[in-house]
Amino acid sequence: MNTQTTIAGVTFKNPVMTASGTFGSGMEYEEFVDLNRLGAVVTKGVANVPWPGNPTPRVAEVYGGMLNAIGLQNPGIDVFMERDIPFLKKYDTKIIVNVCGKSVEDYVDVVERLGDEPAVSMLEINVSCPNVKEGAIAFGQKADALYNITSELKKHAKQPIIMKLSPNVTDITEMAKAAEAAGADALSLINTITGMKIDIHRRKFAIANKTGGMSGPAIKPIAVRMVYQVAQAVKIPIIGMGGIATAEDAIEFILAGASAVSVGAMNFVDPYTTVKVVEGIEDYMRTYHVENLTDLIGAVE
Amino acid sequence: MNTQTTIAGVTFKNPVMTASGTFGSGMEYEEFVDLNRLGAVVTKGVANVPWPGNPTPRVAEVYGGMLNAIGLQNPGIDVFMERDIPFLKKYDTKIIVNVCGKSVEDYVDVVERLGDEPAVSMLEINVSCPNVKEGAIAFGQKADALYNITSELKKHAKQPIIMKLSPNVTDITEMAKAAEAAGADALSLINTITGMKIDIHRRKFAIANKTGGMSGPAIKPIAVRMVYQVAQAVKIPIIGMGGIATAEDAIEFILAGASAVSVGAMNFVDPYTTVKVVEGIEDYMRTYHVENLTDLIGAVE
Amino acid sequence: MKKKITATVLSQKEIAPRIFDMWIATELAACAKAGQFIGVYPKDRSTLLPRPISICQVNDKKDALRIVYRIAGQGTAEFSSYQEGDSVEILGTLGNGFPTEAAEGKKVFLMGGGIGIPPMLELARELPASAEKQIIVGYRDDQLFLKEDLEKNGTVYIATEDGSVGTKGNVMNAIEENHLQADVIFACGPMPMLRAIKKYAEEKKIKAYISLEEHMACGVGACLGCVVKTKEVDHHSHVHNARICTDGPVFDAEEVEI
Amino acid sequence: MKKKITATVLSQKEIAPRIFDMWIATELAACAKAGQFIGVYPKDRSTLLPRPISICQVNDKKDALRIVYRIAGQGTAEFSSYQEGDSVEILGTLGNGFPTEAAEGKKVFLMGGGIGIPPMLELARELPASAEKQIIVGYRDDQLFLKEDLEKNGTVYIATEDGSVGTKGNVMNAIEENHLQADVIFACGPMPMLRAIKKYAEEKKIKAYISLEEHMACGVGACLGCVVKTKEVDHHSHVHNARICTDGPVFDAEEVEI
Ligand SMILES: Cc1cc2nc3c(=O)[nH]c(=O)nc-3n(C[C@H](O)[C@H](O)[C@H](O)COP(=O)(O)OP(=O)(O)OC[C@H]3O[C@@H](n4cnc5c(N)ncnc54)[C@H](O)[C@@H]3O)c2cc1C
Ligand SMILES: Cc1cc2nc3c(=O)[nH]c(=O)nc-3n(C[C@H](O)[C@H](O)[C@H](O)COP(=O)(O)OP(=O)(O)OC[C@H]3O[C@@H](n4cnc5c(N)ncnc54)[C@H](O)[C@@H]3O)c2cc1C
Ligand SMILES: Cc1cc2nc3c(=O)[nH]c(=O)nc-3n(C[C@H](O)[C@H](O)[C@H](O)COP(=O)(O)O)c2cc1C
Ligand SMILES: Cc1cc2nc3c(=O)[nH]c(=O)nc-3n(C[C@H](O)[C@H](O)[C@H](O)COP(=O)(O)O)c2cc1C
Ligand code: FES
Ligand code: FES
Repeated sequence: MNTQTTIAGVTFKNPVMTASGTFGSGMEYEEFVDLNRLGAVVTKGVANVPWPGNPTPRVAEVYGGMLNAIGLQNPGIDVFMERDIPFLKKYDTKIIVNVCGKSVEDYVDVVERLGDEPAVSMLEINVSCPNVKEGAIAFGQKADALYNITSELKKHAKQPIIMKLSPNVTDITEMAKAAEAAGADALSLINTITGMKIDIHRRKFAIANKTGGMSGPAIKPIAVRMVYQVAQAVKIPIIGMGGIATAEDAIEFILAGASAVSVGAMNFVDPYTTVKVVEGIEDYMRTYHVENLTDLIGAVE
Repeated sequence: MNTQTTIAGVTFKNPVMTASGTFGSGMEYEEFVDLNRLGAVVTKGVANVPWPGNPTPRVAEVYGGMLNAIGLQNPGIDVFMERDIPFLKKYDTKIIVNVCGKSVEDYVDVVERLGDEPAVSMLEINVSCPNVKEGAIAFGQKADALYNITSELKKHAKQPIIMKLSPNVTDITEMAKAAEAAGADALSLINTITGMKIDIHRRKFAIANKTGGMSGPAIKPIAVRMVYQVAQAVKIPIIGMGGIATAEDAIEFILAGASAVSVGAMNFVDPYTTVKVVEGIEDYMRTYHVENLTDLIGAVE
Repeated sequence: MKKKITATVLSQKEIAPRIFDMWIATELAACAKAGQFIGVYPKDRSTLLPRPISICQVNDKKDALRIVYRIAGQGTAEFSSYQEGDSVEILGTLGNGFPTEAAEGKKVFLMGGGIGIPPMLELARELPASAEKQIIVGYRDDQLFLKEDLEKNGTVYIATEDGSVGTKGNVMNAIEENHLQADVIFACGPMPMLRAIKKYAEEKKIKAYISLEEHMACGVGACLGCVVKTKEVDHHSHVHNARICTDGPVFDAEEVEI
Repeated sequence: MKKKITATVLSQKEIAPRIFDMWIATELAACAKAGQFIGVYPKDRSTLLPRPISICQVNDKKDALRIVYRIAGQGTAEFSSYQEGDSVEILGTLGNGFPTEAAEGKKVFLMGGGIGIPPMLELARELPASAEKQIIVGYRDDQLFLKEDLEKNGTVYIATEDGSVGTKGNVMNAIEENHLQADVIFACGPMPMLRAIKKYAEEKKIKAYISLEEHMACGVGACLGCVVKTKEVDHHSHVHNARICTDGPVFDAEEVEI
């Protein structure tokens, strides 16, 4: 049985990754999860300088999921390179760094810095965070803006780049095609869906930012649909995510066309989720006599 | 205490309606619910001729909700006028007829036929059903197409028209503004969000149509967000829906800016939901000493 | 009159691997009939829709219902954990039921396959005394759930897929092997079995009433989720698509295209 | 070492209207300390996140934890239905806890307001014998939950909003009315109370350790959901935003901007 999967020339021991922003840089989950068991750790978004993020409350629970408006609080690339990368290097897992910015220059800055670090296998470009006012999301909601930033980053990136798509669009395939045309090596989807919760007793927004990005099991059917649509529309590999709680969920994404999957909000609900998903995928492959994980990719009829 | 709400000159005894397609024409729920208690019955979509709908399976359960791809099966306007309207006229509730079509002419046809029936208070135009291949949804995903069909229907409609918006768009306010500019009297949102479910054991789509429209509590935060955004963007009244299960949910929509609300998929989960929502809104108004329901509309801070 | 009510579990036991037998006390039993079903609601709110489960038996006092179900997923797994005294929300009674009067003075087949067997028990109990009841049931293996109950209500013929008991094969093989004959058929089971029965009845020119399954949302005829293609225009939508939950689940085999 | 484990309910009772007192058997008790909290997971899967609840008491054998909580919404309502023998999933132990060594040989205020009272009990138990414990607690009315337990561990002063017992008003009024003094303060309660204490401690130039609350997702420092503004750059994100769940919930009042 071979659970390996390859994306843009990088081979992962299994298809299970952590969704950016839900696992820190692995440090906080080291107590729960043997990081060596993971296909990859995808880190929290990092910018060229520290970002303070949004005011609190930043998180709220909703039916079958949660809203967040962290606003990409992060220590900036300097601290990240000094602290988080060395930490992750200790483990036998791939490192994918999620990159955020407010302008193309911000992104280029970070991408160039990371180019010097061979331990980083791939870069995931977050152009789809709905919680940051300036820039960012605009790149993820307009096909031409996405094309431009992707091709610009490709000029500077030493590692393969994954463009992370926003689900808050009319036609996700249009975005996927623009990223592919601009040279993206892979796509990841979905980022959170913009939502809102109102406390009816206080008549106030549950999140200080008014809106927050929705994640968790509630969004899974939307995410699976988008992964399927994108898999039909482009040739580059896809990392699927959105509400994955179990191996069954992960397999659903893989059958829909994902070459790998990420576990996000469910880490908060059960810190052992990632490893359980790894084991459950193996069980499924054993039960159905699947020799290679890659045979499952896009295998829905 | 006054629970009345007025939309485009039509006054409803309370803001609680049934979401199109989830309540038939009331006949099937008559055994459970005293229809006189409802603000309005919004009927299943009706076309100019009978529509057979999609192949089965047409429904599937998902976390906190369901997918459907009924495909607007309906008996056509003739049977509807002869059977459903006379049935509904027996009750002291407003009648809103949901209209579907494949071309502008189809819609005009139905709208004109309904113009002869004074018992029908308003028409809700479904330009957002994601489960019908031809036409329909295109009107709901392109602002200019929405503008055109809205202004065309306004030329023919005797009753006020409500344009029902699709959530499957990048910017719902753009659609709302187009409908308003074209003369729509009100808006209703949201229709279902396109989703997918895969049966991993059979490796087949759970819905014959592959994709289905997602509804139920899982989509509520997305719906509330869109109602809020639209309420900020236009002046015409909004009927809010998407996952309403309780009076608390209904009030959340009203605080976000809805003048009325519809209960959809939750009718299937508890056939008494509508009446419970009516009663719960009264309780809330009593608890917080709200004299007029209209004081709550858009009252979130 | 359909209602959603809270019923009480009277007893529950596993009568075959992953097959559970539950009695519930409910006023809905008063008007329940063979071939009808109830919608059973899971309590876990991540899963919302009612699960359609056939009525397997109505007690003599008509204040309790028996259901027999297989664990198929999250909902039925939850139900199987209920114990005496637990509450359970149900919607019912739903569907049309079998036209038992069609059996008056006739030689009858009651055919059940797998988890389609349970409704045959109440049917056997309700069929007129004048009917000659031949109960033909198909199992996977030697886990013959409900066999004793059925035997009290007619002559039972068994088919098993693995040949461990009775005829090796399915219910059609059992008819053949036992040279059975009937004037009218009532059946419930998997689609291939129902298709075979429809064909058989057409060839023999006898009536067959078959109970169909489809994924449902409302269970009461409102959502149009659960349709089956019909030969004639259906009375509701006028488009050759009848609703299994309300126009069925029992149909004259001639009338449906399966 | 943090863990998510299944614990067993030992007892549960309502000790004031909508306030529940639950003992659970868990290995997490072995390293639990005052001011730490656990995440309690509702079973109903429509609601997924753990509920942060303070440790109110650790038993002497260190194999059970006591929590005291108010029904605030869906999760706590579910918890209140648990009975002896039920299982409950918990994550813990979380947070830093109170720096009890800071009380060595000092006159101490232990100040708790409303549902911030419970952690004061374990704190009173853990403070060094050399500390002089003045426990000042504020209630809404005469429902003085945990009063007897607290009295076993120090001198208790009471304030009630409605004036029914002790000082009418809040914990600050109780200090004034009783002319109390301290060298160090430990406190947990609503934000206005903590703000008042921070101000009081600054004026008196004494140390105050306050336990903060914020909506949380992960509880382990990964999501950055639960931050509080800090005077100095925080060590994790370097942006004056410390994580309440891991860097707190207890902070030196001087260090946070509330
Ligand atoms: C009229 C009718 C009568 C039935 N009677 C019985 C019976 O007596 N005993 C029995 O064991 N089973 C019966 N079934 C099948 C039973 O409804 C399903 O096994 C059950 O709904 C599965 O639910 P789950 O939550 O365990 O599975 P899941 O797969 O988790 O269910 C997910 C969703 O799919 C639906 N679903 C899954 N399988 C079916 C199915 N075969 N038919 C309809 N909906 C399905 C569920 O209701 C639910 O909405 C009947 C079905 C119908 C339509
Ligand atoms: C460190 C810490 C210790 C706490 N200790 C106690 C205690 O000992 N006793 C007690 O009664 N309460 C305590 N609380 C508050 C308790 O966490 C909330 O009352 C509880 O989470 C409400 O959950 P619910 O499902 O009943 O309410 P809901 O309103 O349904 O909860 C919805 C969501 O909001 C979160 N939430 C709601 N209120 C709060 C709150 N005040 N703080 C943080 N999250 C909240 C919930 O965790 C959940 O994610 C503590 C909070 C924190 C942060
Ligand atoms: C608290 C939180 C923080 C997140 N931060 C980031 C981030 O920094 N960069 C990013 O690209 N996505 C971020 N995301 C989005 C997730 O990576 C993921 O795309 C999304 O949550 C859907 O997956 P899920 O439903 O499994 O959580 C964040 C999500 C959550 C819940
Ligand atoms: C089974 C089903 C059928 C529907 N049919 C229609 C329809 O005919 N016309 C329409 O405008 N919307 C239709 N809808 C959408 C609902 O009216 C509503 O917009 C949507 O379901 C969101 O509300 P809910 O989450 O409360 O169900 C249908 C929804 C369901 C679940
Ligand atoms: S399940 Fe809704 S019509 Fe049959
Ligand atoms: S709750 Fe996630 S960092 Fe504190």
